[in-house]
Formats: sequence, structure tokens, C-alpha cells
Amino acid sequence: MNYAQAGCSALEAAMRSDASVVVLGEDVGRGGIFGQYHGLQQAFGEQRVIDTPISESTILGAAVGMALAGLRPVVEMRVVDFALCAIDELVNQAAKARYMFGGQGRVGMVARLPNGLWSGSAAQHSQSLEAWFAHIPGLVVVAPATPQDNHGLLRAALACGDPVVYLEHKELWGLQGEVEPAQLARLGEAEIARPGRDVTVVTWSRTRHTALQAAALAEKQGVSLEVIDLRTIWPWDRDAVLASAARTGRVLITHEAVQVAGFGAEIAATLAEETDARVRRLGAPRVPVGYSQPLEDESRITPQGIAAACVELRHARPAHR
Amino acid sequence: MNYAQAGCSALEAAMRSDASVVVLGEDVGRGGIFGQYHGLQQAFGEQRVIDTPISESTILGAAVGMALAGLRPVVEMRVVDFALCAIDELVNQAAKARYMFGGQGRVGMVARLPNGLWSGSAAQHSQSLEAWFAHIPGLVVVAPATPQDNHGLLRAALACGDPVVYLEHKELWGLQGEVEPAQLARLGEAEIARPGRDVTVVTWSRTRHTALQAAALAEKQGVSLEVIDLRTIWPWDRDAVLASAARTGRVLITHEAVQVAGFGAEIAATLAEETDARVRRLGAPRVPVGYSQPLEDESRITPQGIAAACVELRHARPAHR
Amino acid sequence: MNDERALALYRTMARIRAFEDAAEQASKGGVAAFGASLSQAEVRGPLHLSTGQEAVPAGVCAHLGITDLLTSTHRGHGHTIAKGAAPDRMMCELFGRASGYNGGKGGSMHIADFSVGMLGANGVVAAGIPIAVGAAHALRARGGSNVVACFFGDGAINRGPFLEGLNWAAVHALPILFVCEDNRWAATTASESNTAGAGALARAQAIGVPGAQVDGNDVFAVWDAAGNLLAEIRQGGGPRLLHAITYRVKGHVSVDAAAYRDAAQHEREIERDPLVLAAQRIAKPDQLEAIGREARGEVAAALAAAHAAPWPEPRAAYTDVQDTGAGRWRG
Amino acid sequence: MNDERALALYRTMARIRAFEDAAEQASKGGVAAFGASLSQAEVRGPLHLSTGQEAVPAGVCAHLGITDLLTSTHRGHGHTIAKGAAPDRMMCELFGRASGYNGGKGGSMHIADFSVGMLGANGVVAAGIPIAVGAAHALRARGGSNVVACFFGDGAINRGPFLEGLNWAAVHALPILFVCEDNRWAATTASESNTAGAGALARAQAIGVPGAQVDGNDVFAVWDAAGNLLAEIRQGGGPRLLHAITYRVKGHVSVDAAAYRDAAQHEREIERDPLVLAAQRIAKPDQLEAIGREARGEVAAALAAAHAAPWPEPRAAYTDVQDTGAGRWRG
Ligand SMILES: Cc1ncc(C[n+]2csc(CCOP(=O)(O)OP(=O)(O)O)c2C)c(N)n1
Ligand SMILES: Cc1ncc(C[n+]2csc(CCOP(=O)(O)OP(=O)(O)O)c2C)c(N)n1
Ligand SMILES: [Mg+2]
Ligand SMILES: [Mg+2]
Repeated sequence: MNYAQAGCSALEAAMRSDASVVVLGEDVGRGGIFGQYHGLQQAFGEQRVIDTPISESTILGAAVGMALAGLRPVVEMRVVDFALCAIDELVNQAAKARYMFGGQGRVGMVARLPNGLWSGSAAQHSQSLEAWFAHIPGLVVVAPATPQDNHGLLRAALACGDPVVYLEHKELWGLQGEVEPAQLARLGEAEIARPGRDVTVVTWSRTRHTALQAAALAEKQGVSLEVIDLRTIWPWDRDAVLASAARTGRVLITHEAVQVAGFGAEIAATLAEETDARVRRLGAPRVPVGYSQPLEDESRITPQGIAAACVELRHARPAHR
Repeated sequence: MNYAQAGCSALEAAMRSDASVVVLGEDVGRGGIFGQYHGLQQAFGEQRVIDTPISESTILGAAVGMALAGLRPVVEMRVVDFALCAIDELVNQAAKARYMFGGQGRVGMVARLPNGLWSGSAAQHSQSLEAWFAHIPGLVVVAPATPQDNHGLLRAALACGDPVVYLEHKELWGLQGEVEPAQLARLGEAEIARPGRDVTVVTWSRTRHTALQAAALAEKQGVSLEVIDLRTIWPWDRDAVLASAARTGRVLITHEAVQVAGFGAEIAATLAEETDARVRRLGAPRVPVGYSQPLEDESRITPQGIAAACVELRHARPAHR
Repeated sequence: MNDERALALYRTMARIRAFEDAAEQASKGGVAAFGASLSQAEVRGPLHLSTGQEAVPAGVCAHLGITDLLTSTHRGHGHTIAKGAAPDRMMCELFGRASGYNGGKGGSMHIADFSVGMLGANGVVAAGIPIAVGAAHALRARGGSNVVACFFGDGAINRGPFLEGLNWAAVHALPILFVCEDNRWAATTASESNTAGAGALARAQAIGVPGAQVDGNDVFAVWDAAGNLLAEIRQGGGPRLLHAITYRVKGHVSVDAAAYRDAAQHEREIERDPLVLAAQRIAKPDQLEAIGREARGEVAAALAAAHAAPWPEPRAAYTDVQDTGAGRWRG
Repeated sequence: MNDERALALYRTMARIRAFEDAAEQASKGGVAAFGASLSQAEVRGPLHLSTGQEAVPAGVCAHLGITDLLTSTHRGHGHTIAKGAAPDRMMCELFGRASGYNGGKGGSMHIADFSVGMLGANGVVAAGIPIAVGAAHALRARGGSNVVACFFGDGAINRGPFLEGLNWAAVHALPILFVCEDNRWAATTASESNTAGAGALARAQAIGVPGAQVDGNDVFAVWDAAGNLLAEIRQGGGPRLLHAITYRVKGHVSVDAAAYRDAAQHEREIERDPLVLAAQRIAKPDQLEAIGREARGEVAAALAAAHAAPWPEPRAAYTDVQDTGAGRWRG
């Protein structure tokens, strides 16, 4: 099953077991342009899989109203970049409604905002904005990297009752993998994708796979990487990261988002406050993503880049206690 | 001269010397609801001080078009929170246009997005979002704390030719201070608001004043604080902060924004990567700002809070080299 | 219209008026804007009064039951009272007390009473429109003939969500009454100077939402028009828009003296006070006087309750944020 | 219409058609969506073809000079060619080469040629509308009778900026021609299923923007209608809207087979090819054949140029970001 299908099957299961779950977004009636809603309108009808006009503000705002009035909406935004047309609704309304109204209502919803680089799509379709959402009280932020996680985390996101910013990756739709539907996922729980001894690599989403490739490269240079896939950006799994940092004493945080003020900064800052570990970050340069391959490549995180940073970090002056 | 008048006089001077400078926003014709445009429409007419409908997307989007076609717009958004209705225009258009079009056009503009807590105004009018803008390639981010800086930095922002997110503070409009119009300000240059020996406090905007009060409190407990006002969030003055950190070995970063994924994380991460200084952060808790005073107070940074954090940091285990 | 109905409409207006007058007093010095400076005030922050606009919520909400829903604006006290909320719990909220509807978390700009279907005031102009659209989907999914009443100002019709929300509601034939409270001002700006075309109703019609225009200071006319439109909506006719022309008697917020308005025109406008107009038609001075007294008494009690009410505990700042990751306030 | 004019309009359409056909070929395998998977392609990423819609930019832009401005959409090749850009530099841009108009930074979705007043294609639906409004302010500040032509699709009229931008343009009587290219589809969704009311022109009129509706596949009709509207605008009449009904011949992007459309209806629609319709009226087969040959030759040369053109240096990724703080790429 691929990553898109894994999400689709999670949604289908949720819709079968909970009549309040509805889907809304552009082109969802034809299965979504990546097939991530394949067959759902046929199965559940036009009232539960709602084709919408190109009206991002109203797609997200309507989801808030649906939730306040008892439905559990799943919102499709196509790419996180278009969700910028609905930021008031996400940040000022969805995230704050429960609080502002003193708990009289709440906004259980999942907003799917595919994140990350999208090959050949240039600056307006290639952003990674998880740090923005982590900064906003009220929001949960999830970024699945595998088909299994896209299934399990989507179900968990739907069940949690909070507004969840659900960041699938724009280039993982076709990724194949085993999916065990019964395997539950818990929000806020990282996975050690690969245990290792020398350097901890903290990452999420597509960069999980890049980091695993990097681990193989580093191994050849005698450096053993432990790769932690956060899976949930907020709340992030501090315990898992701090425990690994305590073992290795060295942590590289890497993500596809721009490095400056990226979520890696939060993790590095926390490590600096709480540990003596050596920390480094590897994110994208603070430039818009260019269209042409050589330009776009400057914004990509590569296995070579991660491996080199880890090897350097391995040999950096050790931390003192 | 107060902070609002200082901004107004900077704008007036710029409009006199450069006919391409225009202002657009709601209520600017009556001087703006904080008086920060007082008298400008009378002086320069309705074509240069443009009253707009409540159409945030178009206010910011029109500014992009104006800039691409040769004007230098100053955009009024009233509070940063309403700018969330214009985020596509700011982030996908203003910040990226020059790059996407390969330098054929550029977006010299200043978007004034008053930032920070606003007494008794609750969750939708009290946000501090500088970290968001620092994360976006193409944007310059400025946060003046004094009348002098609101004058000097606004002129520098208008002169720089980049899209500038200009974050006045919602509660500083009435702040009085000397303004020397001839004194130039440089973007990216911090100010040591108070020299000190033991702990460096890095901050900006209103919290500059809070930190100065904290310094007096800490002094009584025998701890000497050096207060650095960044003034420009992007590009921030790394050299000034690293130099001070080298002197004191201890740095507290404090800001009114939510601590999690706030810009303080970027500074703390940089210090962790580059120095052995002990670092701590003090930002707002990750909760929406409540209306009632006791709730709102939980989101405020106080002199006592800063002083206590600095005293604790002073006595924290020293860093080793 | 029968007497009982007329008196009930008058009573709703009188209760709103009394509330607004009291809130206005309590808010002096509450915000630093429009040249006013901050001092001690019982009601802090921007307070938007609906004084003089009472006929619109009174006439519309008289047709709504508790299972109908309502979304509001920054100027929401009238909607909240007309929908059935209790003035004492509202006043407690304005005073920031724990016993307020929102536990002190929202204040005037976010006043809400979900128990009567009032889904909240909103600090962002036009933001209630998409929320109303979604609520209408939920009502339809539930079945029955409930509706959403979605209030917004004349300034809001220049924001994108007005177009998006009306189009969407029409496409899905949702049960919504859009109510444009056209008080002809948006903060310090005369709306006519920034609004092209014939306004809310003309725009709505072009987007496939029929409706009616009405004198929004005539509570009987509002009641009639809203009744007709709501009947069509409840019969499955899809959305309708009521364009009610009224007048903002006070400044934009309570501390705004509104010196930017023409004094003579202002004097003419305020002569058309909706309570006075209704009183002339009802012509039962004693009963109206009694209603006014009662309303003022109710608000006096609300003020007393608010004064006496406890403040929220600081730790309440940390409740109702989110369940997932609750407790992780600083990292 | 004189022969020369008719042939010029035909030539513009033929040049656009030839460009789109070549770009389509070069983009196969360029994006993974609509069930297509990624492979090697010369043109990477989503490519939106205007095949079959050529009459709209041809007819409109024939009235524009180099000092008039234009804003475009994601489907912008036709606008760019009609405004006077050179196909070879466009093709270089689509190929991601350094000699492309944007130096390879933009690609198809951001194609721009400021030297002819083409202010850029845009990846966000309706985002060009506010930009056009601002550009029109700048033209007015400069004086003279220049205009902005603002193109957008039928799907864009359901986004907020459509309302906001038209209202603003009308309030300020700005020199803009809004052009709705109504190809009746928005990605996989038939626009009529998601658009209430009578569409772009009816909405515009209600917002105070007059205009005209036209058969967008009849280049002569487009030319006529646009000419009349532009004359009114240049005389200071304020904004106008041209609602051009056309048809999207290809899928939403080049890799989209558009299987969601009714085959029989599709066959009927594509019979109304704007080049064929124009050719029938011009009735000079030899000259038209020559024009077609020339156009294809021009594009063949553009392809050859693009193939031969150099790639941008990696360091070009760091230019034209911003001046303030340039060099601070990672902290
Ligand atoms: C998106 C947004 N822009 C601006 C504001 C500031 N603001 C608050 S109320 C208001 C005027 C609203 O006018 P209208 O919709 O007519 O409502 P009224 O105040 O007249 O009731 C403005 C500009 C806001 N709250 N939200
Ligand atoms: C704000 C936004 N939402 C969604 C999209 C995805 N998208 C790209 S083109 C398109 C359809 C646009 O339809 P229309 O405006 O009619 O233009 P056409 O493609 O038919 O030329 C959509 C939904 C987008 N680019 N921007
Ligand atoms: Mg109004
Ligand atoms: Mg279309």
C-alpha cells in the first residue's frame, strides 16, 4: 500500500466508525489529485465528501463551524502553501476557539496541509511550515513519514479532538510500505528509526528516509547514527530525544524547512538548556526554492550532507560536564 | 515626541523626499486609530495616503503590485493578528516575487504589523509573530522599542528596498522619548541598552524596557545584566550577541512571543552551536492570551521574571571549555 | 402584529440598550486608542457598542429557537442577548470574572453562549461567515429545519469571506440567514466611500443568494422581513440575505468620540432611535416604561453580580487550550 | 476588421498554440499527480496549458502597448506571448535554464517578462488580482492612459480577492481590465457545480464594475469587446470586466488525462477550436498555412535554444533573495 492509500484507508475506516467525520476540499470528489481520497465520495456520498469551490478561507472556516456544531471535519488544502490563504481561519479561529469561548465548544478537526519540497514546483509550492504551527497555542502538528504512520497517525489525529495540522509530504504519496491497520499510533511519540551510538539525528517526514541513507554512508566512515523520527512536531517527544542525547552526547537536527527559525531551533535550544550535548542543525538555506534543478537542489537535504555533518560533529570537541 | 509621532514624522520625511512613497490601509485618512498617520492625508492627499476598504488581502497584494510597478508602499495592518488575513500576499507574493521573477522586479515596501500584547484584547489581538517572518526568505523583520528607533528604523526600512515586516508594539504608542531625526539607524544593528558583566539578556521591542527594569532588580541581588536590544530580528546582530556571550558566558533570551518555536529558539540554537555559553529562554507560555487580567498576566514577561531567571542563570553550573 | 409580540420585541431592545449603556460606563478608560488613554476601567480592551442597532437582532432572533445557531461580530452584545443569553453572565465576562460565559477568557469580543446556540462573537471582521457556513452543514447533517443566523457589518462585505461564504452557501443550498447590519460606518471610515455598487443585497443576489432590504431601525419591519426569509430557508430554499440599514450611534469603540462624523447629520440620524420608533407605534407608555425599568433593573443586578464575582485563578489560563500535549507550556 | 489585423490575431494564436504543443511534449513525466508518475522530463513540475484558449489573450493583448501592464495566472504562456515576450527565452525558462526570463528561478508557473509589461504568472489562484490593483495605482500616479490587464480563471471568482480587488478598483476608478477566462473547469471540478449565480460578469456588475460577456473562442469578438472596454478605461471610466467563455482543451496540467470529463461533450467542445474558427472567417488558407509554419519554426528554434542553453550555477540560488542580510543563509 502506498502512502496516499494508507491515508485514504485510515480516513475510510474513521468514516465508517464515526458518522460525524466529513471531508471537504477541492477536487476530493474525484479522489484528490494525488488519489488520497480515492473512492470516498462514491462510498459516503456528496454530503460527507464535500467538493468545495476554490475558497480556502471558507474551507477552513467552515471546518471550524462544523466542528463547533458537532461534526468532525477533515480539510484538504492540497499543499501547505495554499493554506496561507486560510491562515486567519486556522490560527485565529480553529486554534483559539475553544479557549476564547472558555471551553464551550471545541474544534476537533484534521487539516491536511501537504508540506515540503515538490519537484519542479518552485517557490510557491515547496514550503515547509511546521515551525509556524508549532508556535501557535491550540494546534497539534503531525508529520508522518511512512505509509504505516500515515495510517496510524491520521486515525490518532482524528480521534484526539484537537485541531491538528497534518503535514503529509508532497513527494511521499507514492512511497510503498506495509500497513497494519490495527497498529495504533500515539501522538507525541517518536520512533527510533535506527539505533546508533555516536550521533543522534533528530528529524521527521521525508528527511527520515534521507537520514537513514546518511546512516549507511556514515557507517562506512565509522560513525554510527541513531535516527529519531519525531512523527509529531507538537507535542514533540522530548523524552526520547533527551534520552538519546544522553547516550550519544551529540545531536544533529535536520529538516527540509528553512533552517532559520525552523523547528530544529526549538529542539537545539531545548538541548542547550537541558543538556551538555553538542548540537548542530542542518536545514534549508533561507532562500525561496528555485524552479531549476540546480537551484532546487540547493534547498534539498541530502544523505551526503547529513553524513558529513554527523562525521564532523562526531569529531567535534566533546562536551564537558 | 511619542512612539506613534516618531513613526509619523519618519514617514512624513520620507514622503517629502520621495514621491514614490505611498501609504495604504484602513482609517489612515483620519490619522490611524493610534494617531500614527496624523495629518498625512491632509499634507499629501488621498492619492498618496489611501483609505482602503476592509480588504486585508488586497491591501497587501496591492502593495506588491505598487512596488513591482515602481511605487514604494507603506502598508498599515492595524495589528499583526489581522495580517493573518493577508499572509498569502505577504509570504507567497511580497517575499518571493523578486526571486521567482529572477530579479526582474522587486518589492520595496514596509508592512506595519503592530505586534505584541494589547491590554484586555484577548487571543485574537495579542499575538507576537516575529518568528514566523524570520523564517520566510525574502523578508526583513524589524521591531523598534523606542521613539528614536521607530523614527530611525522606519526610515531605514523604507530606504532598503526589500519587503520589511515592521513590528511596532501595540502598547508603546504613547511612549515618550527624545527623537533626533538626523540620527541614522542601520538595519541589523543591535544596541547595548545597558552594559553589564554577569548575564547577557537578549531581547527586543517592549521587553527591552522590561529587561531594563529587571536589570535594576538583579543589581540589588548582586547580578549585573547586559541588555541587548536586537531592534532588527532578521538579520539579527549575531556579532553583538556572540561578543556579549563571550564576555558573560551566560545568555537569557526573552520575548513576549510564545516561547515554543519563538525567535529566541533561533538565538539559543545559534549560541549552542557556536559557543559554550549557558543559555536560557523566557517567553510566553504556549497558551492563547486570555482576556481577564489574571489570565493575561500569565502571558506577560515581567521584570521580576527576567530578574529571577538571570539570578538563577548566574548561579548555574558554569560552562566548561 | 399582536401586542404581545410587539411588547416582546420592545423588551428585547430595551434589555440590549440597558446592557450597552451600562457596559459603556464601565469601559471608560479601558483602551488606549482614538486619542483616549488607559486608566482604571472595569471593562478592559476595545468595547464595541450596538446602541441604536437593537432592532436588528431583536427582530431577527425573535424567529429563532434555542436549537438554531448564530454567529456574531465584534459588536455582539445585542445578538447574544437577543438569542437568549443572561445579562449577568455576560456582564461577568466583560468584567473578566470566572463566572462569565467564557470564564473570563474571551471578554466582549468573544462573548458566547453555546447553550442557547450563540456560537460566539469574533474579533476578525467577516470571520464569522465561514464559521456559519460550516455550522449550517452540521445542522443539515443532523436533519430538521434549524438554521444559522450569521450577522456581520457593512464593512465586512468588502472582505473575501463574504463572497466565498455566500457562494458556498448557495451552492450547497444551506440553511443560513445572512444578516448585514449596515450601520454605514466601518471604524472611522464611511462605508459608502469604500464600497462600490449597490451594497450587500445586490452583491448577494449576484452570488445567487436572494434576500430583502429593510429599515433596520424599524423592529417590526425587521421582524416581518426576517420571518419571511427564515420561512423560505426552513423550507429548504437555501440561503437568504437580510440587508438591514441602521446607524451606529456611538463611536467605533466606547472610547471613540467619533468626531470625524458630521454633527448635523448625526443629530438627524439619532432621532430615528429604534426604541422611540417602536414606542410610538406601540403607544402603551406605561407598559413600555415598566419594561424599561425592568431592563435597567436587570442590568443593575448584572453589574452587582459582576462586581461581586470571583476572578479566574491564574491556573485557568492553562485550561481549554488543547488536550494533546497539555502541560507543555514552555517546551 | 481589416485583413492585416485579422492575420495578426491569427498569428498570435498560432504562436501560442505552437508553444503549448511543444511545451506539452517536453513536460511528459514532469510531475507526479493525477495518477502520473515522475520520470525524466525536460519541463519539470506542473505545466498548465492554454491550448484552445488562445483567442482571449490574442484578442485582449492586441490592444495593449508595452507600457501597459499585465498580471497572469498559473496558465500564463498565452498571456506572455500575446504581450510580446520571446518564445525562446520562455522555453529556456521552462527548461530551467539560466537564459530563461527568470534565470530558471520561476519556470512555467512564474513566467514573467517585465520588459514588455508582463508582471508574472502566479501559482496561487486569484493572487494576481490584488497585484493588478496595486499596479494600476502606480500607473495612475505616473499619469497617462496606461492600463493593467488582469487575467484569471473562472475558478478564481470564488476566492476572496476577486471581490476585494474589484470593489477596490471600482472605488478608486482604477484603469484595469479584468479578464475572466472562463474555461468552465477548475482542476477536476466543473465550475458550474461550485459557482452560484450567473458568474463573473454578474458579480462584477454588482460590485460596480461594468463589462461584457463574449465568446472567448471567437478572437474577433474578443478583440471587439476588449477594444470597447479598454477605450472606456483609458478615458478614465474606471475598471471593466470581460467575461470570455472558452474551453480548456487539455487536462488541468499536462499529465492530466482529464478522464473525469464527458467524452461526447468534450468532442463537441473541441470542434470550436479558435484557430479553426478564425481560419474559416479569414479564408486565406495559404497565408494561414504559412503563419502556422512560421510559428512552428519559431518554437522549434526555441526548443533548440533551450536544449543548448546553460544551466544556472548553483550559486544563483542565492541571488535576488533580499539585499538586507544577504549572505545570512543559515543563520
Ligand atoms: C480583518 C479585520 N480587519 C480589520 C479589523 C479592525 N476593525 C474592527 S471592527 C472594524 C470595522 C468593521 O466595520 P463593520 O463590518 O461595518 O462593522 P461595525 O463595526 O460597523 O459594526 C474594523 C476595521 C478587524 N477586526 N478585522
Ligand atoms: C489558492 C489556491 N488554491 C488552489 C490551487 C490549486 N489550483 C491550481 S489551478 C486550480 C484551478 C483553477 O481554476 P481556474 O481559476 O478556473 O483556472 P484554470 O485552471 O481553469 O485556468 C487550482 C484549484 C491554487 N493554485 N491556489
Ligand atoms: Mg458598519
Ligand atoms: Mg477554469
